[in-house]
Amino acid sequence: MSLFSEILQFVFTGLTIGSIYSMVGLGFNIIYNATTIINLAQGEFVMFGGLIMVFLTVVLKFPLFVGFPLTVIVVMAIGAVFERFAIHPLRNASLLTLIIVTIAASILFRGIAMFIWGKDPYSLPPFTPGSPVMIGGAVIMLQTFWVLGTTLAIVVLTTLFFGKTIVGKAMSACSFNPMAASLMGIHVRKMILISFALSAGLGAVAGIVITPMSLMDYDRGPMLAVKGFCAAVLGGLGVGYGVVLGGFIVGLLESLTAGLIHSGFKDAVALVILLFILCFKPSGIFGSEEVSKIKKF
Amino acid sequence: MKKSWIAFLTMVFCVVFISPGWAAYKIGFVASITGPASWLGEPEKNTALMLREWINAASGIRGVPIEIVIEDSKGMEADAVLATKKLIERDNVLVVIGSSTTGESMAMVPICEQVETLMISMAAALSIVTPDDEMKRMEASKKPWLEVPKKQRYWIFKVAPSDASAVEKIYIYCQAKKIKRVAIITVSAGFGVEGRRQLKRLAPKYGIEIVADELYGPKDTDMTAQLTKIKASPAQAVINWSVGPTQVIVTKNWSDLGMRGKIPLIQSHGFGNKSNIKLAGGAAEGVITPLGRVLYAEKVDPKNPQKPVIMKYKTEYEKRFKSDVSTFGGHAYDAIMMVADALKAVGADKKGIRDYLETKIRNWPGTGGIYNMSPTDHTGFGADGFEMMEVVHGEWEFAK
Amino acid sequence: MVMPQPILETSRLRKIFGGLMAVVDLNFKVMPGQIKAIIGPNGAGKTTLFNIITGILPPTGGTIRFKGREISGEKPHRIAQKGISRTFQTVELFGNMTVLENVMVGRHVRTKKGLIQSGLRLPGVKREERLVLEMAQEKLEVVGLMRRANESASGIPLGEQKLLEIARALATDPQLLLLDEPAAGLNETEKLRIGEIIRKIRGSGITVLLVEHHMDLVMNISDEIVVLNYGEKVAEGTPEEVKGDEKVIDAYLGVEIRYA
Amino acid sequence: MGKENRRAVFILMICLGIFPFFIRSDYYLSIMIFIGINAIIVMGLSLLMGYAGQISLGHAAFFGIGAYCSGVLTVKLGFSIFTAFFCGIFLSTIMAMAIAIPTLKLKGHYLAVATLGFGEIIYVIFNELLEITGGPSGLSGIPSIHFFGYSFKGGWRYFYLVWTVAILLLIFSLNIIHSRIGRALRAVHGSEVAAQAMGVNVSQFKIQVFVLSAIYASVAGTLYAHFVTFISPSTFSLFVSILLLMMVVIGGGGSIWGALLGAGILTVLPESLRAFRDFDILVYGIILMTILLFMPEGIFKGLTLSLIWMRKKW
Repeated sequence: MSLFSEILQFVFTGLTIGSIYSMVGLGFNIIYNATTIINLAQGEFVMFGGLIMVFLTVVLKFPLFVGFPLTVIVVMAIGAVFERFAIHPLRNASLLTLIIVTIAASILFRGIAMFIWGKDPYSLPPFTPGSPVMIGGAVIMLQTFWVLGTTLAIVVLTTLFFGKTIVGKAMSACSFNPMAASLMGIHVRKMILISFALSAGLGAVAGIVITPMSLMDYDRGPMLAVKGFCAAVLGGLGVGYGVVLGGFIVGLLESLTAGLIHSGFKDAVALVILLFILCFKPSGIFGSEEVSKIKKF
Repeated sequence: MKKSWIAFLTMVFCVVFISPGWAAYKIGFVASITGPASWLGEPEKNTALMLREWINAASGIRGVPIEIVIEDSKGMEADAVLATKKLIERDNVLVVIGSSTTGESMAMVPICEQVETLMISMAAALSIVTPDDEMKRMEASKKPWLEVPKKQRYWIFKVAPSDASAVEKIYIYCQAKKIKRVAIITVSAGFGVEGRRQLKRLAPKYGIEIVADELYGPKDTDMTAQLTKIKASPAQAVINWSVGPTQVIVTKNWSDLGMRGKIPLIQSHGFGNKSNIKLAGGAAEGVITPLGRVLYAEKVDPKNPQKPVIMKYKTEYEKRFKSDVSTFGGHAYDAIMMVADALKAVGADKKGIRDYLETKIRNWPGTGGIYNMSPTDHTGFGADGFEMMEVVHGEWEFAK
Repeated sequence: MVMPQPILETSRLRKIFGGLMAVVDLNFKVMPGQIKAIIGPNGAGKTTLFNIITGILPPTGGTIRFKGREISGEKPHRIAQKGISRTFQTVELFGNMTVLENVMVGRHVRTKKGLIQSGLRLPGVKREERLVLEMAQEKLEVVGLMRRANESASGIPLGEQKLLEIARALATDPQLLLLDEPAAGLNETEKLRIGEIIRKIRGSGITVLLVEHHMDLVMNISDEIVVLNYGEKVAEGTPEEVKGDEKVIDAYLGVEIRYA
Repeated sequence: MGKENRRAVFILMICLGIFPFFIRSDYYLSIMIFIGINAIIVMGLSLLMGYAGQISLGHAAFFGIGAYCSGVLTVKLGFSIFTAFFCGIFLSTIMAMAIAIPTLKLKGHYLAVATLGFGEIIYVIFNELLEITGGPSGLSGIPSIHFFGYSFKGGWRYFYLVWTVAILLLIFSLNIIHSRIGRALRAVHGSEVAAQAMGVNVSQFKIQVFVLSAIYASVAGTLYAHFVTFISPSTFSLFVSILLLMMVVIGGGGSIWGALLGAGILTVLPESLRAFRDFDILVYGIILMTILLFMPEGIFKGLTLSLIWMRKKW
């Protein structure tokens, strides 16, 4: 195996992991854009996505194309319920309290998941059966294409949603100045609800596509949330494409460090670079200083 | 009149204060039931529940029922400390069994030593039962392989095989297969680090060279990068050392990278759970691993004294909990049954139970192996507890 | 006659926001003991000027001298230490603290017990604390807010909040006090009282630089007036001179008079 | 420190002083010791968050630095506990400055991530420096504290040691809050521009308080290491940082007393949920949510408000 194909392999691995971080990061970003809340229960949406998909397709034997959207809808409902019963009643509390609420929610979600599914990990069959493909000496699993393709589709869809649709534009207006937004006739309450549902849905998609590769268990959420959060901040919270690229950067850094330097340091290297970048560009690589100043947090 | 009052009060006093003493033999049981090591704690807890029923259904020990007080240490040392103290102080247990992981067990050791209570750990590290200065002496020793400890902690025993035993079993297998260069890939958490240390220590003794040494985190979701490096190395086999979902991911990645048939994957004894094979789908085919006999009880030679024990445990456990038996639950089985035997012989005597374990557990067939405890060995068995097994059509078969 | 050194002097001071010139090559002087007013229509750059002088915004170009020393570009807390204090157009009180505590914060810059000394409550700390308290009460007397001392600062009426800001600024022992629209939103009696207080402050030897929209108040108490329009100085002089200046009437007073 | 605070500290001291005379159980004393250790860190965090308005997701790292300094220096290098203790404080101070100075210009989420990153790096270091820290399998055989020939082994002695330190730091914190520095910090919270215009050097105080809170955590780390006598990295992970943060918020961000309460409640709660065994995580989550939903400003504020309400009513 040549060095080239090795590096190619690392790059593909990095892109796959990075896709997941991107999707989790995008989930953070949507809620952040609408409310400036960092939803630390984002990882649990991913977990729910994976486990509900297992339940629907493996236990109930639903076909993939039914199970997929159904899972996303169920998790979106969870996100909406969470917003209605935990975030909405506290709309006047401090931001920190709201963030702690999301932590409490993540604990609660894990409790519920453990209650339903127990502690064992679950697996899904790959979406398309078949042996891996070789590209330039690197081995690429078919599921990798699903992950990358899904991420791409999500990025395109969210960009269109926030750039082109009225609801999307209205949503970003909410965080800058909820008062002004409501004076402009934007239904802020509804926007926040939608943002939670959307980001829950995004999490669910991420969970569904990675479960065939890396299994899913009730305790998987927090780590994904932390990585996704780092990715989002690295790329620049508030900037959709920045967050996505941030995810890929963290993923690539991790896999390249693991492959080329020392696998024990892979988490540390990504973080050191993150700290370094934050020192010089406090609002993230693609973030805008002006925007971060306007935000209250 | 007065006398009858005194008699009555004495009776009440006896009932209230003395009765708990003979009402049941209390055994404390600490396991990582929730948290990052819950896959260890879960079968251990199940086993404890099941054994309590068994023993009490057979009218207890010496006619006295046993009570197993189960506590969750959540994978955190501070919780293990509190759980142990609660068991000793509030529940007045005779023996503490636990916990599931090395870290938690290490945090419990000083407490049990201080109150002179027998502790039986279900974790693997030799340092649990070996005093610190003895460990230091062994580590300082220049011999290329692991020194054997000369003393053990007086009150502490363990029932899980030391990692070194599994490593030795693997290396003996490698020697037989003429494998001289291996790659190792380990998780950077307690189990993996200890395994990695033993793998490196013992390699020279068996004439084996480690040509790649890779690591990953306990919550990682992909190890392709590390395995790619190994694939490019001159390794003849790859040894993975981890527990939980990561070992399944390693298996899948190994299979996806097309390493089957070229660089065989040898898993640690942590792979000993049938659900791992199922989770890996077809990817686990050809994986080789040292396993305790409880996992393939049906295939064990009927002449082996372990056979009746493991057959009964396996069938009952699988019937009761509708899930596959694991070696970890077996550790709980061995610990509780040893204590039950000791109670049968000596009754509620803390020191007596300890002495019984150290002197009377000889050729004692358990699920993990045939135990031979002694003042210099509080584990009781070594590499002989394992057989090398291979996954063939989703089943364990003796590796050829 | 030798001219005394000006207490504050700007030369070619300028501030540009993006493409917008907020302050354009501004030269003006404040003499010690003066009450000087800056007037001009909304958006003339008055508050920006204050923010530059107190170091909250860095100037784009030019210099500011305080007592002959350059202070442009210094950090706000350093400038406060040197003896410039201010109030804010939009009241910036510490709403989470009492009226008295607000004034005590003003004393911060003249006290110096550090974290460790305070934490250990060394002997000097208690003495200093007592002095701070006395000083704060004194300043509250000056503006007549002593009876509100233990109320929450956010709970008192706007007029009194304005006075509280002045008391707080006085607590820093300033040599130059910048007042940003002290009379905005006040009724006639309150306005008169503020005028008196400003005179009293000047009487105690503090130079006052004032931004104000109420012309009667400005004309009444100021020694000199600077008129700004679009960041540029249009006129400077005594109230009488400024009143007579045609450019001023054009740019500002005309409008004001027409709508008054 | 006002009159009320002085009285409250006095009452707390008496309650704690007589506690071991009534409760002899080592188990309950251990819970109290853990509360004390957590309270020390949470008080520091409360100063940082409630007063200086900064969020740290990396305080478990300082907790760990204190613990590992004590552990490694006493076990591997034979230092005295005293020296090791101060080495821990020294190292934490240096680390805190190194992280505080460059990250000070960060605010909100970015600061949170920077501290999170720092915490994770320290965590990786604890894991990877096998020869020094023992890696993930931990470091055992840490001696119990004794000075002047007096051993602090045994529940009630250690209880008094931990709570003496905690009370001293409580008084120290209260003094700071009621000094010019506390006022300045609260002023920054009220209006940062006005505070600056009043001569408050905002960044200097932020650094100072960050360092102070790191020292608190380091002190707690030493006390932890010598109590449990075994340490491993998992005790100092991100999730511990988050738990500590939660103690501050549950107790009530803007008050040191709230911090004490938060540390107490979140340490006792999991213990009292032991009966639920597998489902404790579920019950724990529900309780946390309920507290946050009904007392969003923390239990301390919530209790105070309901006390006032009750007094009015009756």
